[in-house]
Formats: sequence, structure tokens, C-alpha cells
Amino acid sequence: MRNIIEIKDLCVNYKISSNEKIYALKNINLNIKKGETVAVVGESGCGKSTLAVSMIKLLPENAEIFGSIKIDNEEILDKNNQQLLDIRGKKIGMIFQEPGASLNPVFSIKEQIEETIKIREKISNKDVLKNIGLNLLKEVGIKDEKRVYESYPHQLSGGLQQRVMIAIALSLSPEILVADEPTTSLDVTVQAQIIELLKKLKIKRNLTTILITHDLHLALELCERIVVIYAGEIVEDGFIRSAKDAHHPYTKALFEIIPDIKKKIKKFKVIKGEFPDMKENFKNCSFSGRCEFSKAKCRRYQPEVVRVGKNYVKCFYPLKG
Amino acid sequence: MKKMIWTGLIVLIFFIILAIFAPFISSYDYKTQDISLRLQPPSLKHIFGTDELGRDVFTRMLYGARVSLSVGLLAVIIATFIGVLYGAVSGYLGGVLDNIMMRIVDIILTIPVLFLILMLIVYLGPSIINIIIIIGLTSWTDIARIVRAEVLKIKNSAFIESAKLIGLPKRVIIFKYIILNTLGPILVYIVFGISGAILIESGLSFLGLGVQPPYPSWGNILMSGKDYIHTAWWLILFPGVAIFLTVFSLNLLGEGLRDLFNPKLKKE
Amino acid sequence: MRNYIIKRLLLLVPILFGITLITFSIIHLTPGGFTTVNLQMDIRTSPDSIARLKSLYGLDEPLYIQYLKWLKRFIFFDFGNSFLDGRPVLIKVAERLPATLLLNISALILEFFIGIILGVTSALKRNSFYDKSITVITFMGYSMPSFWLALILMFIFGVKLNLLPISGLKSVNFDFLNTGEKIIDILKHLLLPVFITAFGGLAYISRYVKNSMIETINQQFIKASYAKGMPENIIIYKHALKNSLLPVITLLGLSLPGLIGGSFIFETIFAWPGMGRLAYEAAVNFDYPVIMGVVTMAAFLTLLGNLLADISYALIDPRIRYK
Amino acid sequence: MIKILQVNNLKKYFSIEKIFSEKEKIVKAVDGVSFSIKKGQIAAIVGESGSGKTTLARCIAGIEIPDEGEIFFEGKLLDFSTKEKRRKIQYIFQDTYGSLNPRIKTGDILAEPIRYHFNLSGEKLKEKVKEFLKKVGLNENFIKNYPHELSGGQRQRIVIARALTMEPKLLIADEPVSNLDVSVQAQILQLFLELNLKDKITILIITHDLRIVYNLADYVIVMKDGKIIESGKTDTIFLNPKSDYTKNLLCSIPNSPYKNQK
Repeated sequence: MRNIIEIKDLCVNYKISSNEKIYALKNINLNIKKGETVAVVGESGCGKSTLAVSMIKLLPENAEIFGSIKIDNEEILDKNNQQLLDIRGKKIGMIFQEPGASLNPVFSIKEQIEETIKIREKISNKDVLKNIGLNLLKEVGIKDEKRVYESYPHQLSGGLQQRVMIAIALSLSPEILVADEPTTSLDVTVQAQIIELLKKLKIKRNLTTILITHDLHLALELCERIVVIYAGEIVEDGFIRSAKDAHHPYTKALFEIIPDIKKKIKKFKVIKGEFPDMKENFKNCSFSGRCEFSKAKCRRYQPEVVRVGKNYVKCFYPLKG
Repeated sequence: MKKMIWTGLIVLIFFIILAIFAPFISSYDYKTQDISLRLQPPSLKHIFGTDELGRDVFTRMLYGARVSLSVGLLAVIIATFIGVLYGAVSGYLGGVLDNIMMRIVDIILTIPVLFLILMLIVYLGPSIINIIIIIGLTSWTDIARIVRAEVLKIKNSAFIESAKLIGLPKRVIIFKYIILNTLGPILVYIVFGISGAILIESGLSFLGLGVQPPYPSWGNILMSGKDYIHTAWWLILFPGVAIFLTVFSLNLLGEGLRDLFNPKLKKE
Repeated sequence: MRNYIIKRLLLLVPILFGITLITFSIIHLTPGGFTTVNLQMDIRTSPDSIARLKSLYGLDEPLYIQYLKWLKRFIFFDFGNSFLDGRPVLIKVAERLPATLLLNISALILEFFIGIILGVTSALKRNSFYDKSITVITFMGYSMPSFWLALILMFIFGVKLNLLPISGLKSVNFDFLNTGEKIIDILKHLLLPVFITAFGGLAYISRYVKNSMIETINQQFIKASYAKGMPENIIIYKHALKNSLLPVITLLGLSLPGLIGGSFIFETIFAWPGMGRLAYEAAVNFDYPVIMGVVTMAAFLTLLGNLLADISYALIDPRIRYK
Repeated sequence: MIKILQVNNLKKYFSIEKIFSEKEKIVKAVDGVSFSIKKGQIAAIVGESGSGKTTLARCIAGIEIPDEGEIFFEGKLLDFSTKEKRRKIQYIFQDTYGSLNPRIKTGDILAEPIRYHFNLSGEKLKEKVKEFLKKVGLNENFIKNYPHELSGGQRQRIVIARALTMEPKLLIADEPVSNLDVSVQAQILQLFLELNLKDKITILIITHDLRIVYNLADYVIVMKDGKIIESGKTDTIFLNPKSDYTKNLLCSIPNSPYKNQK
């Protein structure tokens, strides 16, 4: 299969003052094949959301971006706002955390769904628009779509709001769906329903799906391939099903931090210390300060990416599994 | 942000020093009239010229600064006192009382303050003391609302609840928790309040309803100047600039302090 | 929604009641107020005529009776007669109302129109030279004593350049002009007072709009709109603008008392035949019934303005409309 | 084992006066709840948003006054009339940032309650403050920091330390880790385990995350719509859930092993 997304040496910095920068992403290399389902896993502030919005070049004003992002062999970073419209919504649909905040509170669901289609697909017939809109709502599993269609965002529950967001993201039939923490603010049962829906849509529409999440277990629900990010770097990328498949110490720790409910140990794995300061541009392994296996070399030099088994790992001493 | 605070402070301190040391800075008297010297343009002898009664404008402005600044400050002290008390009681006690107290504020707010002041000044007479009291009595509603909002916010905050849960005594909660956290907004209000009061006083004096001659205030120097606008521009220019600079630097200071106390900006 | 409006209307009653109570108290309870100063002011007034005056105004009766009587007259919009010329206060106020409304509404429109444009544009060009200059200029306007600015502009445009009339609502030869010329004449007279009234408030409104706009632009739904592929101008001028201008409606109501209150200074300076100047003239002539009438009328107008603002806000914002 | 807490038929209703609609709506936040917790246990109340779990906890901590029912603590009716009784039950708010006075340094935040409850001052007080910092895994340099200078995990530790200064018998924690990153979450949860083990503090934790419950709690109470759906020993509930609701919750856990059994 061909790569639908090719990211090369991507670096993103945020300027916060004249002499301070946050190094959000450092030398990211990532290829994603058409139809693949990939999870990007990491803690808050690790740069995973920056990676998501970089793909549609939707970064805040204080951001500097270097490297290359190709979607279907087209370079994104060279495009201006007008050209980006062909990517945003059409190639890549995106949903965010807190669906309530993603919907404009003063417009009805109908207006918010229809405006995209009206402007981008140049359809102006009201009945046609309404038909498309209602069908989209049905597709994302909304049963009383007629009521929802006429509602305003605050009248809907979190789960319904997220379904509406997914409908909007799919309204221009994109090939890629990027879901940035789509369930974090939702209840567990609703979370399970949304993940079910994403699974269904992935198959039905043959979507390339990228799930951004902090929850490794949630990632395993939906995705085969897991990309682990720590402090702006990809530390491991591969097919990981359990702690056994993890070759980077951080990935392994992530599995053990919240032990799953398969075996009870009444003990929580503790990664010592705090998440590193992203204002620093590391010259060594960014995890070395917290890693239980770190050696002098890790604290001095930056590891290269190596292949271990089926995975790519950025570590001097990858675990054997 | 820091720049705003310092610029504001320096200009203000300069004016305050001028006001305090007025008798040492100028050798003239603010009320001695000398018709032979009337309406003289600025010169080395009278750097801001003389007025229609031959008095030195610079000297009158120095003494006027005393009046304008102290009217502003004292009026705001009165307003702050009433407003903080009112707002704190309303916010802290809450319930029906709060509701009634706030409706009263709403009512007062619908009456245009300047009309109220105008009315009171006519009744009570435009002495300096009366002006201070009237401005003070009519401008406490803003601070009352600010303090109430702050107290309500703090009262319902988790840190007050946790203070109660660890059993801290009431006085500690009131002083260390509530008052300490409302000082910022109160200080900001005081600064803006002074600039507002100075503007009101000068406006009233300009209409002849403020500080009465022979006492000088920036507003009444302007008032007397207005009739000589064709011939004596200095009577208009200097007091106006003085009012503008004072109010401007107070507002700068207030803006700076508002940013300083804004925890949202601080966190970054 | 209907209940909301009914509730708001019902709330008017206690507020109106409160306003009358406050104004009444001021006349009757302030030391040296209505009862004493006015009647002793004129040395020629004989004890006999004082008594006559007192009974004429009902001042010999207990306070609460006086209040109730006053209130009864107030309900029928009877504010009494002017001390100066004996004409009914209501008529005197009504004569002046159009000029005041003309000045204040024009100023309000200008202020909000320019304020919104400045606010939105500086929000879009945040931290640019343009943004900073707008902030400084509006901030200076906010700090400038408006009567001083009025004097200076009158001096420049009226006296030196002789471009604009500096007093009144119309020229002496107004009655001899045709309709078009009449409108131009009034506009010319309006220009300076409206500009000065609006200038002071610009800082407040433009900053409010700017902050509101910046806040909206940083909201997630704006990001989501970009992500779903909406063109930028639609995002800014449809989505962001609607959200950030909604709260401005409430501001419109809130800025009324300041405008009306401040008008007496401008109206006096520009000899504008409005309510403010009426209040000022009444004040210096100790014409209490007129002052009372103006104050209550102004409060009433403010109340009406606030009510309209709140209701239209509720009508426009679906979060309130469908709750 | 002795019951430290016994709750009988507790009810707490809220009336939401809707400003823009016709009638008042009554929310039955806690609707007839009974359970007990044994001394030395870690118990967990689990439920989705709106289940009433937080209200229940707030009633036990004395922040809300229940409408009906009774709460017994150490065999006696719950009573916060003296500061001695007050300090025995401590409560940790979900919003750690909001529960610290922004204008007081952490050293003072910890010193305040010790000074007031145990009449310590001077060097002894300082020592005590350091001791509690150490207990929650922070070094003594932190006494000079203001809350906004700390990370989320550090703030949570300060909040826990402050609760510990009162030497509580029962520590109630409302979603103590839901705003924290996974790696910090584990640190805090481990801290709770240690406090329970070493200091014998009974802990009642409010959470929506069953994975945490499984590895932390001895006893589980499942709530929905203000009522208890089921309760029992953690192992029993997880091995053999009785109600459909609990089963559904278990199936909804990401990467849940229950899914295949369904």
C-alpha cells in the first residue's frame, strides 16, 4: 500500500517570549499507509496534539514549523490558506476533545453541518442539503436525527455532540480522520460507544484513522499500530499489543502505570520524577532522567532510531521484550 | 506591563511633589490679584502666564493640584470604604439580603450619576468638603459590585471550603483568605476611581459647580479661561494638559496593576 | 422566554419604586434641601408666603403622605411645575427630550460603530503597530477631560477655521432653509458634540470588543471550523463576530447612564437645547421640580434601554432562548 | 473489623430553579443510600457523571447537609462541633489548584492547620512541615513556592499533605487523579496505597475509572442516578458483577477483558 501521509524531520517550536521557546516536536518521522489505523500515545504536553494540527497546518501564530509533511504526495507546509482548503475537511477530517467546545454555541446543528457542504460542495438546494445532513447524522448512529438536526449544541449530551462533530468531520468525505482525544471528557460507557462508532466508520468508509490519546489501553481498542511520543519525540513506533511487545522503557512503563484489570497487583508502577521542561532542547535522551535502565551514555548523547523486531525504537538499550 | 506601572507612578509622584511643596516652588501667592498684570502670556517671570485677575497661573495650578488630587483621593477613600463594606457584607452573607442589596445598587445605577451629583451639589452647596462627600457617596456602587463578585467567587472557591474543612478559625479565613485575595481588585479600583473623581471634579468646577473661587482647581482655572479663549490660550492649555496627564498616568497605573493581579497572565 | 420577559417587566416595578424613593429622599431629607434653601432663598418671601408655598407643595404634611402624594402624581407623569416659569415640568422635559435623544443616540451609534470596527481589526492584527496605536489613541481619549477637548475643538474648527457651528442645534436662519439644507445644518451642529461624546467611550468599547474577539478566536470551535475546511473570512466574519458581538448588546444598555449623565456638560458647552442643559439651568436656578423631573426621566430612559438590551440579547442568544 | 463509617438511607435533593423555564426541577443527587466502610479499608465509590457520587462524599465530609438519613462515624452520629472532631475526616477536592489559596506559600499552607490544631510554633512547627512534605515525597525546598509555581502532581501532593497534617482517620478523595497525567497518576495512587498501609488511614476514593478501583480498592460501591446499584468486595464485584449496569461499565473499560464474555 502507498503512504498517504509522509512526515519528514518535522520540528515545531512555540515562541513564548523573545528568548524562550517550547520545543513541541523534534525531528518527527512518520509514514502512514492508506487505510491504516494508528494511535499516537503520550502524556499531556508531549506534542501529540501539535502533531495532529500540523497535518492540516493549523498552528497558532507563535509557532515555527520546519521539515516536510506530505499528504498524498503533496507538501502541506508550502500551501497558503486558500490551498489548504483542499486538505482541511476534504482530505483530512478532524475531531477534538470536548465536543461541546468544538461546536459554535450560537448556531444550530443544521446550520453548522450545512454551511460546510454548501460552501465547499457548492450545493444550494435546501432539500438536498437537509437530506445530506440528516443522512450524515444517521450514519454516525444518531437515532432521532430530526430533533438533533434542529437543536443547538447546548441542548445535546456530550456523546451526541461528539457524534455531530464526527458527522461534520465526515461531511466532505475525507480519506483521513484524525481524532484528538475524542473521548477524554466523556463517560466510560459513552467512550466505548464512540470508539465502536469509529471502528464501524473506519471499515465502511475505508478511512485512514489516527487516534491521538493519552490512554494506551484505549489506543489498543482501535488501532494496530502504536506511536509513542515522549517530550516531542517519537520514542517507539510499531505493533504493540502488550508490555511484552514494548521495546522502549517508557512504553513498557506506560503499560504498567495503570495496570489493566487482567491481573490484580495492588501496586502502581511509578515513573519517578516529573515530565521534562519542554523549553529545553535536549542533547541527550529525553527520558534518561526518569528511566530505570539509563546509563551514562543515555544522559550524554541522543540515541538514534533502531529497529527492534517489528518496531522502531529511539533508545541505546532497547528492551528485548 | 511593568513599564505602564512605572510611567504612571513617576508622573504621579512628580505631580504629588509639586502639590506638596507648592509654597517652596513658587514665590507668588495664588489669590493676590493685580489687574495691571492681567492676561500676560507665558514669560520667564510667569512661566504659564497670568489670568484675568493678574494671578500667576503656574502658582494657581500648583495649588490647584492640591485641590484636584486630594478631592480625587478623599472621594475615593469614602467610596472605597462604603463600597468594600457594602459589597463584602452582600457577598459574604448572600441569600435574600444579598439580593435586596444588589437590587438597590441596580436602582442607583439607573440614575445617571452626574445628574445625582448635580442635584446634590445644588442642595448642599459646592464647598470642597461637600464635593468630596458627594462624589464619594455617589461612586461606591462600582467597587461594591467588584468586591461582591470577588467575595462570592472566593467564598465558593474550593480553597475556602478546604480551609473550613481543616478547621481554620473564621478570622484566619476572613483575613488571610478572603481579604488577601480581594486586595488586588480593590487597589485597581482605587486607582481608576481617583482618575474618575478627578475628571468629575474638574467637570463640575468647569461648570462653576465645583470648587469655588478664590480656591484654585484645574477645572475652575479652565472655566475662567473659557471666556478668553481667543486671547489667552495658556489659560486653557496648561490646566487641561495637567488634568489629562494626571488622569492618563492614573489610568496607565490602573491598567498595569490590573494585569499584574490577573492570575491568568501570571501563570504563563 | 415569555416568562423571562414577564419577569423582567415585573422587576421594573420595584426598581421604579426605588428610583422615586431615592430622588424623593434627596429632596426632602438632605440638610439644606428643598424645604429650607428654596424657601429662604428669596429674602422677599414673607413668612406668610412661605406657609402658602408649603401648603401648595404639601410640605406641611408628614413625609410619608408627601411621598405617597408625590408618587401618585408621578404615576400620572405629573412632576409639578417649574419654579422659574411655572410651566409643567413634563412639558419642559418633553421639549428637550428630542435634542438629547438625537445627540445621545447618534453618539451611541457612532461610538459602537467605530468601537466595534477598531476592536475587531485590532484583534485580528494583535500586537501590530496598528493595534498599539489604536490602544494608545483610544486610551488617550478615555483619559482626556471631554469638556477640555470640546473647548479645543470648538476653538480650532469653530473659531480659527470657522468650519463648524459651535453652539445650538440649528442656525439662526434655519427656518428659511429647504429640507436638504435643514438636514445638513443639523448634521453640522451635531458633528462636534457627537464626536466628543463618542470619543471618550471608544477606548472602553474597542477594548471590550477586542478582548471578546480574541477570546472567541481562541475558542476551540474556531479551530474546529478551520479544521472542517471553512474559508477564513467566513470563520472570522460570521462565526467569531457573532459570538463576540453578542455580549456587546448588554454593554449598549450599560453605557446609557454614563452618556445621559455626561450630556449635561456637553450640552452646556455647546448650548445644546437638551435635557442635560435643562438640568444644569434648573440647578443653578434652584428649580427643583425640573431637576427631579429630569433625573427621574433619565433614570426611566436608562431602565428602558437596559431592558431592551437584555431582551434582545436573550432573543439572539440560543443558549438563553432555548433553555 | 470495625466499621468506621456507616451510612443509613441518606438523601440529598437539589432544586434547580430554572430562570427561564416554568417549573422548578428537583435533582435527586443522593436518593436513599446505605453502606458501611470498615476501618483500614480503601473503599471506592464508582459512577458516571451525574451519579451522585461527589454529593454523597460531600455529605460525609460535612460540606453538604443531607436532607434525610444518618451518618455514623466511629460508631457515633457524625458531628463536627469541635475542632478535634472536625479534623478526623478530611476531604480532597477534585480541583487541586482551586483548593489552595493562591496568595499563600506552600510552607504556610501546611503550617496553618498544624499551628491551629496542635499548638506548635517555631522550630518544631518547621520540622513538622518538613516531615509532612517528606511523607508525600516532596523535598523541603517546596515551602517557598506559591501554588501556581507547582506542577499538577506537586499540587496534589501538597493538598494531600495538608489533609495529613490533621492526622485524619478517614480521608475522602474526590477524583484525585483525573486531571493528572498517567505517569503522575500512578505516583499519587501509589502514595494513597502507602498511606493506607503505613499510616492505617481509611481512604474513600471517588472515581469514574474502574481500572484504578480494581488495583486500589478493597471495597467498591457502584452508583447510578443517586442510588447504589451494587456494592461489595472489589474481587467479588469484578469477578462476578451482578447488575447489568456494572457489567456494562466493565465492558466499557478500554481494552476490557469482559468484552469477549459478553
